[in-house]
Amino acid sequence: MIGYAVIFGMACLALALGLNLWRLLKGPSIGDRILAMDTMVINTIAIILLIGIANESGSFFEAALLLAMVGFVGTVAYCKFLLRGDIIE
Amino acid sequence: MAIPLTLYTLVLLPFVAALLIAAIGGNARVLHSGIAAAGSAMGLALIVSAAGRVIGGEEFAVAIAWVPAIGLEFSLMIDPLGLMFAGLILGIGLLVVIFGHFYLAEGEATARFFASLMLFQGAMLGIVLAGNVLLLLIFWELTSLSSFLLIGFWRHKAEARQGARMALAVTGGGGLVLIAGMVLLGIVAGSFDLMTILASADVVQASPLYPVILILILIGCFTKSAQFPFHFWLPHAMAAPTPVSAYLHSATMVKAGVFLLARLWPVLSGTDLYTVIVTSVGLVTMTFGAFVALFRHDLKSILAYSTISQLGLLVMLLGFSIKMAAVAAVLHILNHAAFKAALFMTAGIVDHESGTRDIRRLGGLAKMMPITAIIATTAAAAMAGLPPLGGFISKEMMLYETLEISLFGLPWLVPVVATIAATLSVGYSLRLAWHLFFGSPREPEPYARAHDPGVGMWASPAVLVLLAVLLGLFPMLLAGTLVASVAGAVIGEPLPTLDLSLWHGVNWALGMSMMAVAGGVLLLWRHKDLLLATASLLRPDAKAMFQSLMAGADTLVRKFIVTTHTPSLQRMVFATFSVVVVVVIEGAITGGGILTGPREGLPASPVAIVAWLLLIIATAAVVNDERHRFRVLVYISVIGLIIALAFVQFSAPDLALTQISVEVVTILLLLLALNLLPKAPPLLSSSPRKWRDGAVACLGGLLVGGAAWAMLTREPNDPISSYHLANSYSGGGGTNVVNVTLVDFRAFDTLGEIIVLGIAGLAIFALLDTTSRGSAGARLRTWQQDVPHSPESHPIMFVMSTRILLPLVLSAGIYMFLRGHNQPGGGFIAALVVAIAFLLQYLASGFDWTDARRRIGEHTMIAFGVLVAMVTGLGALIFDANFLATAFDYFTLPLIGEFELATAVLFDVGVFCVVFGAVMLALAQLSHIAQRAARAHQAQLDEEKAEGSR
Amino acid sequence: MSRLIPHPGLSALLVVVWVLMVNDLSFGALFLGIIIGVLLPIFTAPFWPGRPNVNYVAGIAYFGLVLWDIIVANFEVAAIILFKRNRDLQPAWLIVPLELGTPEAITVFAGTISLTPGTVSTDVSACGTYLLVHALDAPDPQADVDRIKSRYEARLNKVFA
Amino acid sequence: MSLITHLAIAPVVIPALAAPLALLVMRRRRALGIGISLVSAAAMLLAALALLWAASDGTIRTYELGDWPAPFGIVLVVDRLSAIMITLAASLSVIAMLHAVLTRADRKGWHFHPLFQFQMMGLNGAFLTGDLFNLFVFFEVLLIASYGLMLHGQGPARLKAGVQYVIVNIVGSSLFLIALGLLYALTGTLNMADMGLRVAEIGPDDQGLLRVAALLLVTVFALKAALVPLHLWLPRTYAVSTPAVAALFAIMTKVGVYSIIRVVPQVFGDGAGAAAWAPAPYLLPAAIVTAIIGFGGVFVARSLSEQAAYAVIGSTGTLLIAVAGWQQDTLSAALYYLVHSTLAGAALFLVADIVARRRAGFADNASPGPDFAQRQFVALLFLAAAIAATGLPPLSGFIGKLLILESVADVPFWGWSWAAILFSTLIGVIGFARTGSLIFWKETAPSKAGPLEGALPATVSRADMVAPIIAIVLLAALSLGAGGATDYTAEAAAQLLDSAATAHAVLGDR
Amino acid sequence: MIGSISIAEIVISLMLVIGASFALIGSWGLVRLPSLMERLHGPTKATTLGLGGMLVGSLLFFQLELGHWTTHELLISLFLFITAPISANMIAKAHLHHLQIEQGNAGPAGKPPNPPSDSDWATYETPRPIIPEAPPSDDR
Amino acid sequence: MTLEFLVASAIGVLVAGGIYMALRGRTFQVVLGLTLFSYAVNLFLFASGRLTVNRPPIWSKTVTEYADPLPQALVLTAIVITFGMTAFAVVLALRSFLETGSDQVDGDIVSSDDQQPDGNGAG
Ligand code: NA
Ligand code: NA
Repeated sequence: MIGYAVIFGMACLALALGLNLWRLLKGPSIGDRILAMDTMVINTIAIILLIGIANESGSFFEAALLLAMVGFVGTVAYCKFLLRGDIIE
Repeated sequence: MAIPLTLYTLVLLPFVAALLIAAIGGNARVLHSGIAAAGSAMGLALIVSAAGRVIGGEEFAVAIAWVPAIGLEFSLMIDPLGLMFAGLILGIGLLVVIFGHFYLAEGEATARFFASLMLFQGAMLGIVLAGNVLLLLIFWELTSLSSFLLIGFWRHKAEARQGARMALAVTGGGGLVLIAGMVLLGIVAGSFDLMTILASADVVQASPLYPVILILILIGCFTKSAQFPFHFWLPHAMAAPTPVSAYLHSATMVKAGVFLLARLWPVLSGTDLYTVIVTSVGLVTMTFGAFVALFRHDLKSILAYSTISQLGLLVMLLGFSIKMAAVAAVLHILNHAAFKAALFMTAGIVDHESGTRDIRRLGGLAKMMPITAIIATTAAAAMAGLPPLGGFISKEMMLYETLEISLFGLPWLVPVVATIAATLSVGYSLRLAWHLFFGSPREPEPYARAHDPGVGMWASPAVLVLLAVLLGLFPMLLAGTLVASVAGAVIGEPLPTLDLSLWHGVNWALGMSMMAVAGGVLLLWRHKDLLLATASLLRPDAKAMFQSLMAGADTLVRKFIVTTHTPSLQRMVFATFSVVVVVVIEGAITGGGILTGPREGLPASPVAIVAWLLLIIATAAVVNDERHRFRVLVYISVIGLIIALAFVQFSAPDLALTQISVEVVTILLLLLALNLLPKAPPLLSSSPRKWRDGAVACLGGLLVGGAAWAMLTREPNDPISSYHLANSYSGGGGTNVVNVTLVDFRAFDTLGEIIVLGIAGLAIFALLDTTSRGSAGARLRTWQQDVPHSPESHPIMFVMSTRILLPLVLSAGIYMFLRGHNQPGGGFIAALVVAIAFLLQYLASGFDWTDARRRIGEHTMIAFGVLVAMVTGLGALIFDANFLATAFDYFTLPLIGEFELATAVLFDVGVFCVVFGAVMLALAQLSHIAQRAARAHQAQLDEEKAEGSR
Repeated sequence: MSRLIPHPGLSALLVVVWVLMVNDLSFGALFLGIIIGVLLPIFTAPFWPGRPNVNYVAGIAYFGLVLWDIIVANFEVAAIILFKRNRDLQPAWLIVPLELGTPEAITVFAGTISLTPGTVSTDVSACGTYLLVHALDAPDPQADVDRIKSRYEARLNKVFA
Repeated sequence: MSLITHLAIAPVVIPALAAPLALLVMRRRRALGIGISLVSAAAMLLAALALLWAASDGTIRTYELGDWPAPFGIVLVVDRLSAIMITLAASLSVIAMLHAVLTRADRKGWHFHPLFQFQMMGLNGAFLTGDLFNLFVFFEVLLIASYGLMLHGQGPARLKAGVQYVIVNIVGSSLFLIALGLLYALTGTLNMADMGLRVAEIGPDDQGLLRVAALLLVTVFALKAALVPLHLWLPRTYAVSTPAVAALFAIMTKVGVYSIIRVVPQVFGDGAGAAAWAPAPYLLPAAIVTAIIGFGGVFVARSLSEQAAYAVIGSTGTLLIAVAGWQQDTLSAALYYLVHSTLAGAALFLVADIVARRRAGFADNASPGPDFAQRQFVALLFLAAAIAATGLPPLSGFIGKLLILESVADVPFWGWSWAAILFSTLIGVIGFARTGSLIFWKETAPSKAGPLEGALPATVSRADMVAPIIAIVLLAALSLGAGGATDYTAEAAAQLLDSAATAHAVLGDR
Repeated sequence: MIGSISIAEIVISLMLVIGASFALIGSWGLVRLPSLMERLHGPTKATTLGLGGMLVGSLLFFQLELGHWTTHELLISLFLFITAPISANMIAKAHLHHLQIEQGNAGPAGKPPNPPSDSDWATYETPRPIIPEAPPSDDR
Repeated sequence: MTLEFLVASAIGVLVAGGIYMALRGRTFQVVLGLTLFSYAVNLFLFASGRLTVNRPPIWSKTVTEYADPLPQALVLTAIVITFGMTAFAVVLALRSFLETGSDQVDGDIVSSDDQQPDGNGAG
């Protein structure tokens, strides 16, 4: 049963990634693209979790953890760039 | 003195003298010439001392091994031929040195002059005494070099520089051809020892390579001895000071070619090919040279062409491949050396004392400079071959031998042409003497100036002329034995009885030479008309031709080099990838085999397919939106994310971690750079170029992708990593095999890797430290933000969250580090995580705020890290283990429980420090210049605002 | 004591985080966690000047409340996204006057607003006294403002007493 | 386990320790930093000579890092070839560093000495390692260090050239990794000796892949060696580099050559099926073109440093003509000429520097300028350097070329090789004669030709002649001692062609 | 009838399904909502309940099914709770800036009204420092 | 549709994109091209250990099957080195732009060709 749940989850997240891609390419504003990229990071974390469950292995948590920790840095850096140009001032 | 020692001393003396002179330097003229003279004199003495035994038939050879691998020995030998030439080189050398001492003006660079002269003398001696052809080649090239220096002695004169370069180009080039010929000869003969080669005529002449060898060697000789069509350099070498001409262009350098012909006579001569080529070249040169000489006006030019003609005569004689011809050649070598050197010196005297060398401005000088006149006239007579002088005998013999030769099946050809040439040479010889010393002076000024020089200057030519006279009067007594033995040496077997004398009774030869004399007189008489007649004749100026040839080559090559080599990165990269494409296709086709291997694949999940689509489309988007740099960055980070996901999917947690953290840092770096770079500059590439690049790109992608496919569908070939898996825990003390590989199995790689990163940090620092100066500084000061920006620099939410994040992320970093040896993580990843934690502070709270709170400088971090890693590695040596060997053990403490201590972890500390230091150094430095730029800009804005308000 | 542990709350958090991270409640892990919990705050003290005092009980209560709200609000917004047509959608800007003093408090407040779906805190006024919030669907903005203030800000005032 | 067994690692350890130490002290006590750097150079030279002596007995010494047995760990291999290269590198480093210090070029920017040391570490590591991936790593070390050194002193010309140099090499490194991936995928090993054994067992289906890998790898090496058409990056890069650095770079292209003669016989020898001697058919033509283009550049170059840069290309071509013979005697000739041409190239760059310093605004351009200090002697040095670079007697170049001519005489297309070598020599001679006569003979009155823009005051310290003199003395010594040298290179060549022996020495009885 | 399936399985599966669905809904919102400010609400689902659900699911899974005591999930959510609002906030600010400099599409909510004080939003006006500044530690 | 195909084709696409970008005329594009290319190269090197799902090379007594750890270690090294190189290239590109005012990879500066010709003929 969990297996089915995982497959369902995978399917959902695959679809989600596809939708993110659409927004990433469509824009229109650069903010939309950044948002899409940020959402991809979140969905990727979810996928990594599912892979962990599917493989009954805990050795992928670090990846998820790291993404949760530093994944947003890119996003804020992009925004800071748009706001200030100089991201470290 | 023992002959072997004599030989070495002979060859080394001049070089030692040259060194001495150079060492003394300055303008101690007397000292310079003194040393040179002493050197030559000592050499001459040695030769004389050895002469008896050598002429007596003894042969002496000495050898020191040098480079056995190529059969090069420092071996010298002396036989009559060598003896004669050595005598000439040293004897005339001595006279030239004396002459030169008086000839050179005060304040001329006598050190350079005499040093080069001695260098040349040594090289010449080396040629004539070499017992190994490779050694001979070495000295051969040395003569080219030293003559280059001597001809260019008056470096301020353009014609001197050009003449020198021309001589070097022709003789040096000829020398290279000669190298080819000689090395081939040696290979065919099976040895580079001269004696062995001379003894192996049958082998050589039987070899299919013989024609090649012959032609190559002949080119070498002809260029050196100024044979047609390589003669043109010699007249322009007359830009040299007269002593140099007297030395190089009468007796020595130009005779080197003749010497080599004589030297190799036994092994090369005797074939039809040899006879035809050498004879005809000699014949043509002899005639052509004589003809031109008749119509030249510059004394030295006349002498130069006469030399060409006389050398042609010698070459022709050697070409006959007849014994007596060789004898004639040997005798004429002696004669020519004597009278030609004398003539050059007298020409120098005339030039020196009257101020001109133009024969059209001189005349009747006999009154003003009688001694010079006597010397010159006698020498000219010898050149003309008038009895009772030595020149007569040798020319007589020459003419006699011509009758023996039928060229191209025409028995009359050689005698007739030879007679014509003889006539011409009588003509120019008479003209030289007559127009110079007799008749009425053509111009008053030089005539008035002219007077005999001091004895120091005319002594040398006088001696030489005396020799020429005596050679005519007492040939047998003076030169009989010498000539006989030399000729014997040339031919390689003893001669039949030899009779040198002025009178051989009435024969063809006598008639021919009488015709020549008569014709010569006629030529002199009608010289004016002839001049007019030949004036219309076009005279191709060799110099102009040579120079336009060189200039043409220069422009051509330069055009090619410039168009192809003007640095163009696009061309470089394109070339590289094109080569790769070609190479891969070639390999695949030639190698054969199959594309798809037997290994069965893994099914792809929907997520995998979507991720794949994501990656491909994002890549396409990068290419498509290449101009919008910022947007492209977003796509890039998406690609990075997918790759991280792939690493997770394919059981590479460590790689996923690395990919994720490196990705973040890279993006920060690119953003920092992009801030100062154009955001969306117009694209450069034309559309055809895009198609071209696209084609290469697609090919490359196809090939590499194909290779990846081929690789992935094959079974692994029992990789060494099975050992790593088996020994990671037991031998490396860690369960994370990747980490154990990094810090233990292949720690040496990691050492290099962190050093690469450290260097990158240092290099970036060095690169950016200068940015605020120079044109970059100026550009930064006038730097304009291309888009308006928000005034808020530190958004409160961002700032505050990063403050709680810092300790949290740091603890995560510590965690990643500590468990790295057993679980995914490790020093590198930990370093990046910690670096990001601090970079967040830079991002949120700004550079100054964060920088003020930093504790350790990055340089120190890098240095410390490398040292820790190195010391950890070296620690093993104490325990008799190899560099980077590790140790680990498990300990148990009360309450704490069991834990592991591994030296590999210490190594990982080094990794951590270097990586952290390098990353922080790079980004801090980069953000710093951005900040400086922004500040400079801000300052300017404020200024303007202040202006506006006022 | 206060110099050794400048910020007990942070230290405690770090210990907890550490234990969660190493996934192990053994004394060894705890010991190391405590070391880190003590050292890191000292090491990072300069990076967090003027840390506020926090009422932890109130804080934990607040945290629970937010969690609950998140779950509820998620369903509401999900419904909106799934079933409400764009033209029926009534997005609005809410301007929330701030009574919170410390930037930490403001940050937590804004964070809460963002985490609870349907609202995203967008900006703070230059004077620091207003919070700009975007609501996905707010037919009556003022009501939402009041709800936010009463439900979160009031409580946060207690947390950051 | 005596210290001699650890000697193999010394050439890597010494600079790797000196660099961080210099880095630490340099900021406060420059003199001490320079001292460390010089001591390290001397120590490297000693270690290299010791290794040269040790290798002369013909035994191949291996050093297993971390005590992990080959092929599972990384192993250093000290045979005659690597000993020669190490010694050459060490000698060159002494010369280059001495020049940098004496001319104070090392002060023209940050971190010269640490970068220099790391550069040496990279070179030595590359020459010693018996592991293909480790070779890649050391390539990267010496490359990144070379980036830093190449840009030392900066200025627009260097920066512009630097961008191209860096990017081209990054491309090269990426290709290296692709080749490595293929080879590991096929053979499952990274140890060269082991790889050499394993390629023999590769089935017919995989031959294409194997050949691709081999050719790709050699292409990468050819890029480093600046073999036409992969040479375009070199001329400007070397011409604009700080002379002391350019002198050191004289060995950089030789790293590529070394890798070719190390890897091809060891891994892609007779046993390698479709990859056996894979590059052979293409190496000779490429080398011939390289020799001619290189000396063609010398023929037309407008400045001494540019000439030196092209001479480096030409010498690589000449060298690879010999390599392409793949016989013991041709490889021996190649090795001898390799040593010679490296020193000759260095000498040229250094002499160019002397001239540039003395002619101030006229730099080392092939144009007449006013008289300058020690002109006579500088002219002599140039003459010597040019003689060496073109391979005229009496310096070692002539012997080197004779060696090549004789050794390739039994190789197919030898006629072409001979023609190329002799012709390139001729145009080289003419080119150097031109620049030399223009700079040292042709004079313009100082009044007539004022110095160019941005002219610096002429430096006339005689100290800057020390390093080039050393280089030329070494060339002379190489010429006089050619007998012994060629014996060594001959045995080195024999050793590196006997891949079985190497494999046995590295892997033991497997 | 579901005796074969343990309660744990059901709960876990439920959590996973809910989480995944919310993630999907979030991304769907990202696509369909009218303007950036509205879209910004979508991903917050994914982060909060979406991932939250999945994390709880995974936590329970490892606890109940495999019997591993894993707590990483809690950490992951902790970090997400801290970072997600920052991302949202920064994106929103970037949007505000974009609205001002390029007159971009303000969306149905229109442009943000000025705060009822004399000062403007921080994105538009240099904020007065409300972050206390402590002198940096001197031990460096 | 196997994972092998996905990876191989992805590598191909990345290489194509990388080469194309690396051939552009401005430094920034070129650097991005190299980044793409290095992604591909890292994947390629990784692929030399073949693809393995759910077999992370974390040794444990119970497990017998692992992914090949060696390529992972190599790729890790490669990623680090590539990062260092890319960082340097980026900074250099920026530095050269600041110095010369042009971010074009080509276009000759201080060429030795603008000097007066001193051909082999003359002088
Ligand atoms: Na070990
Ligand atoms: Na041979």
